[in-house]
Amino acid sequence: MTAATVSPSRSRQALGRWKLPIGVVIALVVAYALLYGGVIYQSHVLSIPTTAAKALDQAQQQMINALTIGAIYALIALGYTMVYGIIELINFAHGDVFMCGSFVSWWLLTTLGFSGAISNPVLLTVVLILAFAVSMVVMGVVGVVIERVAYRPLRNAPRLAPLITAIGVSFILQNIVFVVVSNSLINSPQILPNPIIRFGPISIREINLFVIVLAVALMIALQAFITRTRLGRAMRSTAIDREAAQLMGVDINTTIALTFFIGSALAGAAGVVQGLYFGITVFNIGFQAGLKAFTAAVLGGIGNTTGAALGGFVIGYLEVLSSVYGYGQWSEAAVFGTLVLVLVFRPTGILGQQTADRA
Amino acid sequence: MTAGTDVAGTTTSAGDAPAILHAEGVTKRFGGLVAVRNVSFDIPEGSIVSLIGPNGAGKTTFFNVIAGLIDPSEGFISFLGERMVARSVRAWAEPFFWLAPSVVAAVVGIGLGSVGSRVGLDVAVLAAVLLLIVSLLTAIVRPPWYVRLLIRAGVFRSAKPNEVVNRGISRTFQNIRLFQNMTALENVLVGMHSRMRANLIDSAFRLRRHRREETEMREEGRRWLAYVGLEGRDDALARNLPYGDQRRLEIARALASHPRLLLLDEPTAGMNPVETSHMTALFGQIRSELGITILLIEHDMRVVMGVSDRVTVLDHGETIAEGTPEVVRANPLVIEAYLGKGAAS
Amino acid sequence: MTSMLASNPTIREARSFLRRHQSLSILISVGIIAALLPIVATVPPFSGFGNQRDFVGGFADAGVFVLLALGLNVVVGLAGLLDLGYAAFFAIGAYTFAYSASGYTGLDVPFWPMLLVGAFVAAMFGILLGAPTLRLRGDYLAIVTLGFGEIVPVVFLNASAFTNGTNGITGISQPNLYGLFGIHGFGFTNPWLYYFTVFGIIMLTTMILYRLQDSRIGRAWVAIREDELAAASMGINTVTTKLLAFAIGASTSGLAGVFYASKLATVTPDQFGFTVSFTALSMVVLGGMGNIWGVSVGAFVIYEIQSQGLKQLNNLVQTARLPTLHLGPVTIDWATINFLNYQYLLYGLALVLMMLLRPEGLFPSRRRREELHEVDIEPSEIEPSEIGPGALGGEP
Amino acid sequence: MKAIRLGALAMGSVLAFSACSSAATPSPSASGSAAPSSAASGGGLAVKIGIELPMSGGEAPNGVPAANGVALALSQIQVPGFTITINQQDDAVNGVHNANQGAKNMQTLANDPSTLFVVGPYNSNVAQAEIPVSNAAGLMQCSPANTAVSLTKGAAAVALRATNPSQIAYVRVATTDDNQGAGGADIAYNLVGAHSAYVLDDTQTYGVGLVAGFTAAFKALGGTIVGSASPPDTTTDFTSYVTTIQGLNPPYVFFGGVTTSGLGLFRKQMAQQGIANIPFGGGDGISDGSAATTSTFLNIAGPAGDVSTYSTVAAIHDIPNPTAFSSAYKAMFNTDPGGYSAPAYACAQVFLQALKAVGTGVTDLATLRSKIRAYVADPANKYDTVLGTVGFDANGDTTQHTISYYKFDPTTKDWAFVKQRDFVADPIPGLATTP
Repeated sequence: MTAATVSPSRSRQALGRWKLPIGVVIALVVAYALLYGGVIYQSHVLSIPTTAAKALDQAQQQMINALTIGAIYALIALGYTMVYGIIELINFAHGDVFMCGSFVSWWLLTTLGFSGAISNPVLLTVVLILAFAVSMVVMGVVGVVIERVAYRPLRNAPRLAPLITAIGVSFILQNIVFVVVSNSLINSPQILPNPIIRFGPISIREINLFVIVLAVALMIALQAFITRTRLGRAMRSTAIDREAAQLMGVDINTTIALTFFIGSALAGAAGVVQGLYFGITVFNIGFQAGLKAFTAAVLGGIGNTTGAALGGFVIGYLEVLSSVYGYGQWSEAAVFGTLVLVLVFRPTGILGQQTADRA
Repeated sequence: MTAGTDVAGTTTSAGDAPAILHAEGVTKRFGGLVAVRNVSFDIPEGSIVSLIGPNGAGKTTFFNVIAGLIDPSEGFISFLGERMVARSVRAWAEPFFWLAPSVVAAVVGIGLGSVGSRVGLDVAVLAAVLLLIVSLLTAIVRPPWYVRLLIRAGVFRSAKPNEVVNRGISRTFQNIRLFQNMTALENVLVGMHSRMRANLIDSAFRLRRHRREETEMREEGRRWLAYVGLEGRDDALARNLPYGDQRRLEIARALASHPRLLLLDEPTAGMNPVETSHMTALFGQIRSELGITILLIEHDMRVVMGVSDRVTVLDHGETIAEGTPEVVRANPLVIEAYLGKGAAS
Repeated sequence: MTSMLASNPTIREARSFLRRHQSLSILISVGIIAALLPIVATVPPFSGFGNQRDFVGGFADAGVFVLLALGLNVVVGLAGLLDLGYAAFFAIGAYTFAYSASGYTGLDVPFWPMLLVGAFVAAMFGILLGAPTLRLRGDYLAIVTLGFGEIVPVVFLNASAFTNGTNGITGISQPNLYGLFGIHGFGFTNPWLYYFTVFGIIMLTTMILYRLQDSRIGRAWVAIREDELAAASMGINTVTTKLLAFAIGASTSGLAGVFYASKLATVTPDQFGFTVSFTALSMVVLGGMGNIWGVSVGAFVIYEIQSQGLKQLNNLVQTARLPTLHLGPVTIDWATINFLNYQYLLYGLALVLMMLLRPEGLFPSRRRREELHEVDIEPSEIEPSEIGPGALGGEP
Repeated sequence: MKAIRLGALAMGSVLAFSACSSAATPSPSASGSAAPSSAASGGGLAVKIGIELPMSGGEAPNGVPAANGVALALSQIQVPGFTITINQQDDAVNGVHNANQGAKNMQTLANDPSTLFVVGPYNSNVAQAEIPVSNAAGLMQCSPANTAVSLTKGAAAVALRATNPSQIAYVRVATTDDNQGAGGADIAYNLVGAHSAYVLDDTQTYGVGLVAGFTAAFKALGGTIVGSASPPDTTTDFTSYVTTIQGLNPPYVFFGGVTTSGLGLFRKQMAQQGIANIPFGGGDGISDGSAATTSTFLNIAGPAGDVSTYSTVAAIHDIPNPTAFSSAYKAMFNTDPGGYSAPAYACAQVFLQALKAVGTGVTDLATLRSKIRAYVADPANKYDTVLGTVGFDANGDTTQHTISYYKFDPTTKDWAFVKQRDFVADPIPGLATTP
């Protein structure tokens, strides 16, 4: 069996049923504290007095920022980690699938003639569902096509071949959009109204809430699919041992295609979210986002969906943290520095099984 | 005893004959499954010892432990009286040794910078980078003093395959793992890698050491090919050799590193009786002519009975019998393991 | 079939002759090429694209990419490691020279020794990056190098205290022959000097790389690429060997960086983005991984296509005044197409098609052809958790 | 400069239109630029004017309108005794400006004896690579767009002229970032009345230089910088920066950078987090056209680009007869002028006047080239251009130090001219302005 597996149960095995939630809570608290420290630090450096209440408020808002961007990274990271888990391929094109997804939703919403927020809740819901459905399906299909055309023929070739192909595909997608659609930033309609919602002490904007909840929901759905359904089991068995799975009557090609479909669909969803949250898209957002998402996947333990989600949030948090402490221009360095350190001290990532690589 | 002494401690062979390799209570678990359970045995110098057992007995796992591919869960293996393979202790701590010096330098640098010494800062930054490079290289080359330092700090890292080879153990694989797209001679030359000394500079500028070594080694390589019966096939690609020859080439490649102990993993698997007998003859030859100790894995008892001095039988990861072939053959447990319950009676 | 060739006596003769007089033959052939190129530039149709000096200047720049490709070939082609942050070492080499020979630091170290220093510094950083990551599974290397390639420009951009930030370092001094052949500073107007310099560098690099390729180290690289586990079990320290490949690749890149910096006389962080790494990778892949001649030619051809071919294609199409096509809804007005915009698209397509149809590249190395066309699953390098009871094809 | 990606507009009347409108079809205008000009002037000595700009990929919107400006100038102005054609070079590689390509192009132009003058480049780091070449070759180049101070002033500039330290071979019609930064500070302190400000830069040459200029001037005026940040130009998520600013709640935010670095997005996210009321200022990098045009700052900032958004343009606003130029341009290329069409046109005018002045009777191209360089480099000479009267000081910087101020006008959804200020005639007290 390979270290890379789509099964979440292993991580539970490694951590114990309750360690994960507890760990998450502790991590949240620590993260919050660090942000608070950052705010205080800044006001100290700029010698602008601030009150504890104000600082707490700030830290909370920054936490929300981190969770939101983290959610987007997490959604992309899931696709990476699933594909890696099942065919051990770094699908460099995945980031650009995400980019295409954002363009699909942009195209849909603009052709439907929406530009700003939709006040009518019913219409809003319908449009949202439509946007996500279309973008996810289209991107899913694109993902399957990519796999069929570019990766399947190379399944038994040396490792290097599909990796290079993946890079090629990434550039093809990016430049098709660049040449055909737009070579600069374009507005994407933000159809969600943006009021502040309050839960007791916590106040959060609707868009942030929407993004976080949606991402978490999709992740839970994915977990359920992988662990509960027959196809999910097929995916896991394929990930663990392709030959054996084949012997057990699992249709490898379909399973792998399915994996690509789901992964790409999630990236498509992330694309829609990007449009709704930032209100812009551009042909080259895929590269950076994809890079960070993959870092997230490795960080969480490549092949481990829970880990990928976690990694996504960690990356998002690191970016926010670096800007909170006033070192925003170093955020990328911080992200990749962390990656290297994790690989040195815990090669299998946060939730991967602890096994040192030999040979 | 403390980790330090535990790690540092070497052992004397339990057996009466001088043991070249000594395994003590070796156990390997995978998750819940126990592949090898508490196996201890000795390989006397200059003998041919066979490790046999039905499929799933854990022979190959044990083999991989010796070869340094897997760390045992418990127990250890010492070679020539020196602990070679054992469960790694505090391996996670090692990276700290790489980072410590440069971190110190960096801290000093920040200190100097904060007191406004720009030059000091620059120098310290430079020092930090250089120190990091040096310590990383040390960690990879692992000079003795570094290993000793680690042991004193209670860090023990089990030998890696290449280190096992350098200590004088070489192996073949059950499923042939030649370098398929290299020629037969090149395969053997790779086998000699650990003995060759030419470094980057020598090779880049074709210095004498490189030239001498290359000619010598190619000469010797051809001799090895001839020894296993592959004369004249130097330039044949490994992938184009017939199955039997590939097996022989693997042995030649293993011998090329001048091992003291040769590990053969089912070397006759998939051979016809004629090839098998030739192969078996070769083992005897290697032992008698080259004085190389051999550990042989087989699940075909008939193969080993001819050549082996001692036979150890594994079943479900446990030693169920040990001794001379005759003794083992007579052992009801063995017969049962091979032929199933009731066969003994 | 190759074995047949190999066993064919005359060819073996030729091979062994080449092996014996390899360096000489490299010197001669590279020399001939260097002499021919400027002449080719003066004959139609090339003479129509620009005058000889322009071509020579272009060749000098192409030489930089040839060097990059040669170095990357060691990492990707020989050792089989995917390095996506290759431009970082290019940048490090360039900045090294910028520091040691510009008004920014006030130093003025001569160009020639700095070639070696730049190579050395780049190699050091190669080790710095490789040492912690080369112990890991191969794929991690791809992503870590990619990240590293992103970080290095960021560092040069943001560590303004050390690097003059986004303005970069200007006024870098040119190579100088101190009156040898009556030449002093190379200056900015004469491309010939740079042309010959870069070809000299390429000549030496090629020679050394060839020698390494069929040495103990070269064999170890190929062995690791073919079957890392078996290589380790034959006593090869896979980490140091891979690190060596990585460092040599980096040093070649650093060498190119030094030359580049002194030719351009200015370095800024945004010259060393991922596009450089990607271009170099395309060159190696298209040229034929593992084949020194192949990647050199590949690099040269691709660079010329990029700097000359596409432009000429534009002119051709626009002067040809092709009729506008109406394919149903799609309308293709040839005059509006700027082929320069399609460059990356072409690279991407080329990479994919190459891998699918002709993975050994346009100019394959014998070994790579064998390897990349085998259909059976090659023994994948051992994964940590792969070592189960009876891993390595043992019993379940 | 990396600046002014989509162009600072020299004329209020043209301000509404953006270079981006020609983005869709870069090459027809690019190729078209050569055709009419060669047809233009009558017989005589055949000479060339070089154009060295990014013409392909994402940067076509920067280079093409400028190149068209030159072509327009050649078609309108004749120099008796000379046939002037264009030697067109493109410094974009893979659609991104490339310093090495720029230097190579400059050598190509220098190697062509009939090329007497070069218009370009567009980006500062390309200029850094080209100035040593043009300086060594004695070929005068005129940049319509570079505003980085270090190109003409200070030790760095001297290093660029290493080959012939005494000889100026690079002039520009755009004024430098320190003046433009001063303009931004002037707006913040005097127009808005903010006595403290939060500054951001996009880590790129233009943004950093602009913020440096702003900071110096703002402090000279007596203001304080409450904080600063440098989000990389690849940033899409500015929320954390916005939140920080929200906490500090400064009376003014100045962001040095260009629309493609995400300034519009930043403004949009300020609104999203409910602090659009904080006045926002930027340089000509954001005055790239009305909200009606895709990909402009105002277009991306959306409704957020509200009444309190300001920008400056490193060029004079009141120029002689603005409409004539834009209509002539539209007539020739049936698209509206880009931000740098007029400055490029002005560069061409400089060349043509120089040619008129020194060209008569000279047949040796080398002499002609050096004469023209000397003429343009001479601070004594003044030129009557589309930008008004222009001259170059000892460093090659334009003597036109006028900065125009613009403010977002919610009714027209476009920039509206506020005022302009000449920072030589009317400098900020206590601030050492150029020259």
